[in-house]
Amino acid sequence: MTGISITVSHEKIRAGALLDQLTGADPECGGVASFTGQVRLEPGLVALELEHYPAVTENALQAIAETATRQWSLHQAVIHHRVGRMEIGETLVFVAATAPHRREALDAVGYMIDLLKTEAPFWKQVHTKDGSHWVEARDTDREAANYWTDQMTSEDA
Amino acid sequence: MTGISITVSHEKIRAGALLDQLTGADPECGGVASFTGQVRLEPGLVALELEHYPAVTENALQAIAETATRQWSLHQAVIHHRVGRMEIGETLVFVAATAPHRREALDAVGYMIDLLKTEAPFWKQVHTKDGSHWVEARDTDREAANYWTDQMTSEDA
Amino acid sequence: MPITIRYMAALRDRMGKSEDVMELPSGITDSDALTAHLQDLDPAAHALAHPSIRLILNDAIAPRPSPIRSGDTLAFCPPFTGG
Amino acid sequence: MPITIRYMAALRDRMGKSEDVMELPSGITDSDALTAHLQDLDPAAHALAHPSIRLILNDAIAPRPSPIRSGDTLAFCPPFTGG
Repeated sequence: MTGISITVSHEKIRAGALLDQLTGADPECGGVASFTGQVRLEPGLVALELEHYPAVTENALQAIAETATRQWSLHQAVIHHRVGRMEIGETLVFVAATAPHRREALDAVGYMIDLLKTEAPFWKQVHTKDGSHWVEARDTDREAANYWTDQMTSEDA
Repeated sequence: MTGISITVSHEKIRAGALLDQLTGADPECGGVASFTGQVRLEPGLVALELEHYPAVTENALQAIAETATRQWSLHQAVIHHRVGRMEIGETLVFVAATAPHRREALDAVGYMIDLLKTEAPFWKQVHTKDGSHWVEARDTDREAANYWTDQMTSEDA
Repeated sequence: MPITIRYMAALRDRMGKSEDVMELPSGITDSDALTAHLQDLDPAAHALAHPSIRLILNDAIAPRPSPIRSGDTLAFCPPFTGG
Repeated sequence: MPITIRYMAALRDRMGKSEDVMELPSGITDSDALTAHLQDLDPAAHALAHPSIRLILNDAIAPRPSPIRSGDTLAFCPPFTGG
């Protein structure tokens, strides 16, 4: 039983309910790993607004989940990303993986969250009391994504 | 806001509800990572039975969570372990961490699940139709735990 | 057939518009040539030439430069910042 | 005062009992000496001497050997297999 579930939506993400759909569902899976990203309090931040590129974003997430599924022999891979406006503390993204063993599930989740930050077309805008600005890409995010792709390339070699 | 929550109980673990207690609760936390371990189908397995050493087990889990909290600047660390008899697909353990950044939360969860397997007094018995046997400790689990302790030692040096 | 050019996120603010629809000028066959042409029309378009800018061509992420032809939709994208 | 000795998990099956309560014999001051003494009483106790066996002494995980005295509770533990 393997499957990939990709969702990009304006609806609020219910992380616990998504996790519960994965636990206990597959008797061959020993482990379910998840990462939930939420809007963090930052000086002046009133809300975040996420924009995406319909169809292209979903396809990019699908490709990331497929690579993770192959690389770590996942049974289930889930990427659920919210778009539109959200407030501090609200869930922005939920990533999860089920696998027979814990290390595979945890690595796959790390890979998917790192890759989606730099390889899926989302743009993040910060709204403050005094106006709005677009979030700049961070070198640390590129390095995190490169860590995985370098590792995969060297394994293939 | 930091906290450690340790539970060892015969009650069923509700992973989604535990995750929901952590998401959105702390505006300074960007990420919540979790690992849910469940009873995996294995040839002949009818049920698992987990035994622990009251007080000592809880103290060992507390020490693991405290080390993780210091090492990765966690805001919340949760270890919830079930004991007694459980069936295939039921949740055996739930580990979660919240941190300002994703890598810290994910690494802390990996550390806590790896360490609790070898450093907290639990013993796992497999019940089959034909009888019962104790699960033997695995070299791979010891290596996983050593990976973290070696890394911490070299950072301290 | 026209070509549709989209400016995403911060590039939309920079260009002051989300989209241009124009006839593809003769002799322009790839995205680099188109970028240079857009700079001739509007100096603000030099932002499109920045090495960090990525392309989405007809609903797929595409390398730079990519060949283009009439009927295409080409989106200029600032670095992605999701998650 | 007696000493309480506990045999956990697979060691309980091996020893055929979960606990021994005995007066600490004179001259026995640490867990290694106690383990040797238990082997004199019952050859099955040689399993307690295996390098993988860990100790819990009075509600704390303890190194091997650990000093022991009357009134202590000492548990012999097979390698832990939780999670």
